[in-house]
Amino acid sequence: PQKAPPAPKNDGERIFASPLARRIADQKGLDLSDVKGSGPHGRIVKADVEGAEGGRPANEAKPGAVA
Amino acid sequence: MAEKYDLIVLGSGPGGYVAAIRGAQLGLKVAIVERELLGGICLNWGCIPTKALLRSAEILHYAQNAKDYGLKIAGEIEADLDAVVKRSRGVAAQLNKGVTGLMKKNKIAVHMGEGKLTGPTSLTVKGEKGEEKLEAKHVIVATGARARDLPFAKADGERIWTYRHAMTPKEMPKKLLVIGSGAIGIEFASFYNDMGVDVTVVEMLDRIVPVEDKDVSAFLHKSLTKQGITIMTGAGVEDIKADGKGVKAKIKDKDGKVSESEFSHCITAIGIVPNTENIGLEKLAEMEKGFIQIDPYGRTKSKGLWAIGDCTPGPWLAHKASHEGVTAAEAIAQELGNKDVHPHPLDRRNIPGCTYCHPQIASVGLTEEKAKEAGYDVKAGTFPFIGNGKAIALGEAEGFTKTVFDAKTGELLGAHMVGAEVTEMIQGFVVGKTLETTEAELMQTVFPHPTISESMHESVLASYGRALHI
Amino acid sequence: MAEKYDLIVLGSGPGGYVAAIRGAQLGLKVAIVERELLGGICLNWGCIPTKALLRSAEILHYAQNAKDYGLKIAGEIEADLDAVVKRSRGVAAQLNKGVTGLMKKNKIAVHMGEGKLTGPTSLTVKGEKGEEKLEAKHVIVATGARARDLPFAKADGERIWTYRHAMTPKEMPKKLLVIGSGAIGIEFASFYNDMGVDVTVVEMLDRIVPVEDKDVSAFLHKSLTKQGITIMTGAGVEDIKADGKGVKAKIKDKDGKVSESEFSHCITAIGIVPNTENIGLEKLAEMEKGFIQIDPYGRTKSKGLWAIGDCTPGPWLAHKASHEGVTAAEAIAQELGNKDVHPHPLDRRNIPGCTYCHPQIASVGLTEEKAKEAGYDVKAGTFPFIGNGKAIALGEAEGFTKTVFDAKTGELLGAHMVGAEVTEMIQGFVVGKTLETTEAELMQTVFPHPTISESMHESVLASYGRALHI
Ligand SMILES: Cc1cc2nc3c(=O)[nH]c(=O)nc-3n(C[C@H](O)[C@H](O)[C@H](O)COP(=O)(O)OP(=O)(O)OC[C@H]3O[C@@H](n4cnc5c(N)ncnc54)[C@H](O)[C@@H]3O)c2cc1C
Ligand SMILES: Cc1cc2nc3c(=O)[nH]c(=O)nc-3n(C[C@H](O)[C@H](O)[C@H](O)COP(=O)(O)OP(=O)(O)OC[C@H]3O[C@@H](n4cnc5c(N)ncnc54)[C@H](O)[C@@H]3O)c2cc1C
Repeated sequence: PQKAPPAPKNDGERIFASPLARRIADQKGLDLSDVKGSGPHGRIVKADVEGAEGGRPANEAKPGAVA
Repeated sequence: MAEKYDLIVLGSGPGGYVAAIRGAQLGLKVAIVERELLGGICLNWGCIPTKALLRSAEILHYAQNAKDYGLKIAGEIEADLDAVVKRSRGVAAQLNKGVTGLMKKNKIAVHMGEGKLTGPTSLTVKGEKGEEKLEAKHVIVATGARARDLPFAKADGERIWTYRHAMTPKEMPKKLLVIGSGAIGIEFASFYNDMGVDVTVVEMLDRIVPVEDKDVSAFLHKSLTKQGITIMTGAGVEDIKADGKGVKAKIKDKDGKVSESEFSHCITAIGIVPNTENIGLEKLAEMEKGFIQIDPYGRTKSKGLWAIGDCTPGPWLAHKASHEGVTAAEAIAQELGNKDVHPHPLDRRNIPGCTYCHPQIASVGLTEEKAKEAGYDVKAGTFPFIGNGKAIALGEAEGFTKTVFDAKTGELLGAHMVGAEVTEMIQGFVVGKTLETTEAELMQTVFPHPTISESMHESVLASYGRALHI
Repeated sequence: MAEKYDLIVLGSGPGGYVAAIRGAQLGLKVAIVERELLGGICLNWGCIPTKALLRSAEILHYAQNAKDYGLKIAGEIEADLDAVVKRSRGVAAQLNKGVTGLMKKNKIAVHMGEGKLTGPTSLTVKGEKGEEKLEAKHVIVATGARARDLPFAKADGERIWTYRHAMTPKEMPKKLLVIGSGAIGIEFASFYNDMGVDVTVVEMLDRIVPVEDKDVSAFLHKSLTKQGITIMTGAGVEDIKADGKGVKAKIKDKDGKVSESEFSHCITAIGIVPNTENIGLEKLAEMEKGFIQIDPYGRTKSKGLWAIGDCTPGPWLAHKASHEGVTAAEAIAQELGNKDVHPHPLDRRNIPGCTYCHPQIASVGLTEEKAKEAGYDVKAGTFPFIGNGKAIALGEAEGFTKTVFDAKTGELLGAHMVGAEVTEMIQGFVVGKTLETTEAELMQTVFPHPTISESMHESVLASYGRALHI
């Protein structure tokens, strides 16, 4: 699942997020386009998604899936 | 009248001089105060001269084992202690001169002398030419630390050595006692053992290099023992008596038995004491066990007064000091109105540590044990160098890489390496951690063949039960 | 009846044997076919034995310069060529045995013999015991490549050598001509020069190691010349005549002047030819200049037939072959119904390349020139090892790190290193590129002190005009 294409923003622009932030968002069912990135160049990092609440039903926590 | 700077840095170690350079790059008018040698412990009495010594030991080791590589050396191979030490001092002197040049190039005013705070942003400097008063908008304290003495015996430079004496010996010890098995103790033990000295290491805790992963401690213990070092863990030196002929040490072993042993010399490497006394800090900063308490950018409780490096809470490492120096200088520039600068606090989980003994150690982040203590469900794996083609080709098949992941998110929590060249390799994991990697990206990373760094890839695979070469 | 496998891999180099292991890990019934030695060129005649030779040269170099490290060696220091070669062969043999063990452990059936496709998923193997027929659901072709001969002279193993002869010499050449300055040519030039041989390198293009950044080529040219190697760029060997006493080479220099020179031996290192003839590929796969054309997962145009490694388009490197092997095996498992496997195609921009000459070279991604050609507005910076404390302490202050960023987005486009230990260091940049780093994360990364890897940090800083130690 971590190989899912970068989530498109509403305007179709690419969202920059760390791999860890992406996976946590996925596990929580968070939409990354709702998250403001605090990393360099506005990159979404773990800290930005950790506290956030999932908007859609949370996926069950998957163990780090195999590439 | 006191000269007025934007920034005065007190102490010119890797914390202080880097903070000064970064400040100057950002357009600040900067001064640095140093009572001894530009470059601090690191360049003059720490990181650098020890690595120069260890390099001589490494080359000696290669020469002694030349036959294994198909080479013939007809005569005696010998270390000339004076020449080895002289080389090390030369390297330190070269770097000290380098820092002098950097100060000049960056137009940083150097005030040589003992500095003392008279307020958060003012100080006096007592130098050869008398006392000066300096004032600044901001002051960074970067006074570093020094070796801690044994409670029952002061280092005398003759028989009882601190690192300063240990790196400038006038004679080769006959039988050496090293007290403490942290990085500094183990590096000297390794160096003197390679030089042919009979070395004993005494460590109070139940394993050597106790901040490292248990697997690393165990591996190093075995390796050093095989190399001829006597290691006593769970043991304490209870008393030391030195005289002209040597030292007598009362050592309690792990079973509680106390016995007396004789050594020609002893090195104390039991920790550090921050240089924070009598420089006017008492009322200006919050102190804990002598260390200056700071916020993530280096601020003390007094406006305008900052602190970085070894005089603040650990890890007490040069690269930590330098990064704190950059952060503090940038935060100061920002306070002084620079809007283009973006200071970022140091993430302590991403600070690597290296020990340059033979075999080398390098690590970053949590040990497996610490990760479990912190409540993580852990996926950990190990890959031994004996499964690595380059390590075998180098004749360096001793060592391993270990990685620790959070099973839930795939976050890389820690990485631990022991063996050849690992101090140059660990940065790959640090880059990964800084970018918040999961196991997947590390699996996808193409490590070049043949390199020992492929063991990093294999260790990640091993953490998920899919190592290829084992 | 033909035995039926899920997967048959034809060729057991680092592409093939890794594909076989990954397939077995994923539960497939796997066979591997090999006509010569398990491990392919890489383990037996390529990456590994050359690195063993170069290690002997490195140790020889250290011993010869022992005095610089404060050591005394009384007698002669000599390389015993037979012993050096024997060690290299021993290392290769050990790894070959290792692959045999891995095949067994992973329950991979080994069929020794010459394989030939009789269809996309069936083949015959002609071995010592006669011909077998094998069938599988999928076949991966991993037959690798071999040295390309000069158009006017075939390698004879006596005077005209390919890499196979060059790594198993029976006598030390007196005067050696190396034709071609790619990784293989330069590694042998460096090895023989270190062994005391008079070496000349002839390169047709206008610089040596022409795939590297221009700064790297220039630096290496200077360094090798200083070490005594004669380098002719923009020059071509037009004819070679060999006899019992040596070779006569007609060389056209860069001004177009043709002259004849004599050498005792010559090594041809002018490229490779894929092993794709006469194995039944013609109708099954699209071919271009002999290379099998594949999709990003390794698929040919015939269902069930895959290809990886040196018999497919470049770069022709072992780690590229291995990663392609993993990808293809995973894609095959997926086609066979495994839903938990997620093959990912290789990103060619993130494949590092290393050359193990002295000084070493390592790089990944775009050179500055290529980045500009591709239309990027480039920020590039360089940091010389002379500004690095560890390099000085090691006595290895020759080298540099260079980084190339996209000025617009901060993307790391390429990194280029030359000097000590760089082959173990480049992976940090590869990890960074794989994680799509920008300059900011690399600036925040805490590289351990003292390490040469700090030059990576400084180079990033230099790319943005803020290096600290220069
Ligand atoms: C033997 C040894 C080996 C080490 N090896 C490593 C290693 O490999 N890697 C690593 O990361 N770390 C290593 N360290 C630790 C490293 O040296 C320190 O972490 C680092 O030097 C701390 O930098 P700093 O700038 O905080 O202080 P220091 O380097 O201690 O510099 C402080 C400076 O302040 C000056 N000063 C103090 N008080 C005053 C005053 N009142 N007025 C004027 N000047 C003053 C001192 O003279 C000194 O020059 C080693 C240490 C030792 C002892
Ligand atoms: C001197 C030298 C040094 C090198 N150094 C490096 C280096 O440092 N780093 C690096 O990355 N790369 C290096 N390379 C390149 C590297 O060796 C190749 O990229 C790598 O071996 C390719 O792997 P492969 O699996 O595609 O093919 P190969 O390793 O070539 O293996 C192919 C195998 O297939 C077998 N085979 C072929 N046809 C048949 C058939 N019809 N039936 C049965 N078996 C068959 C062959 O016998 C061989 O064992 C070097 C190469 C050379 C020559």
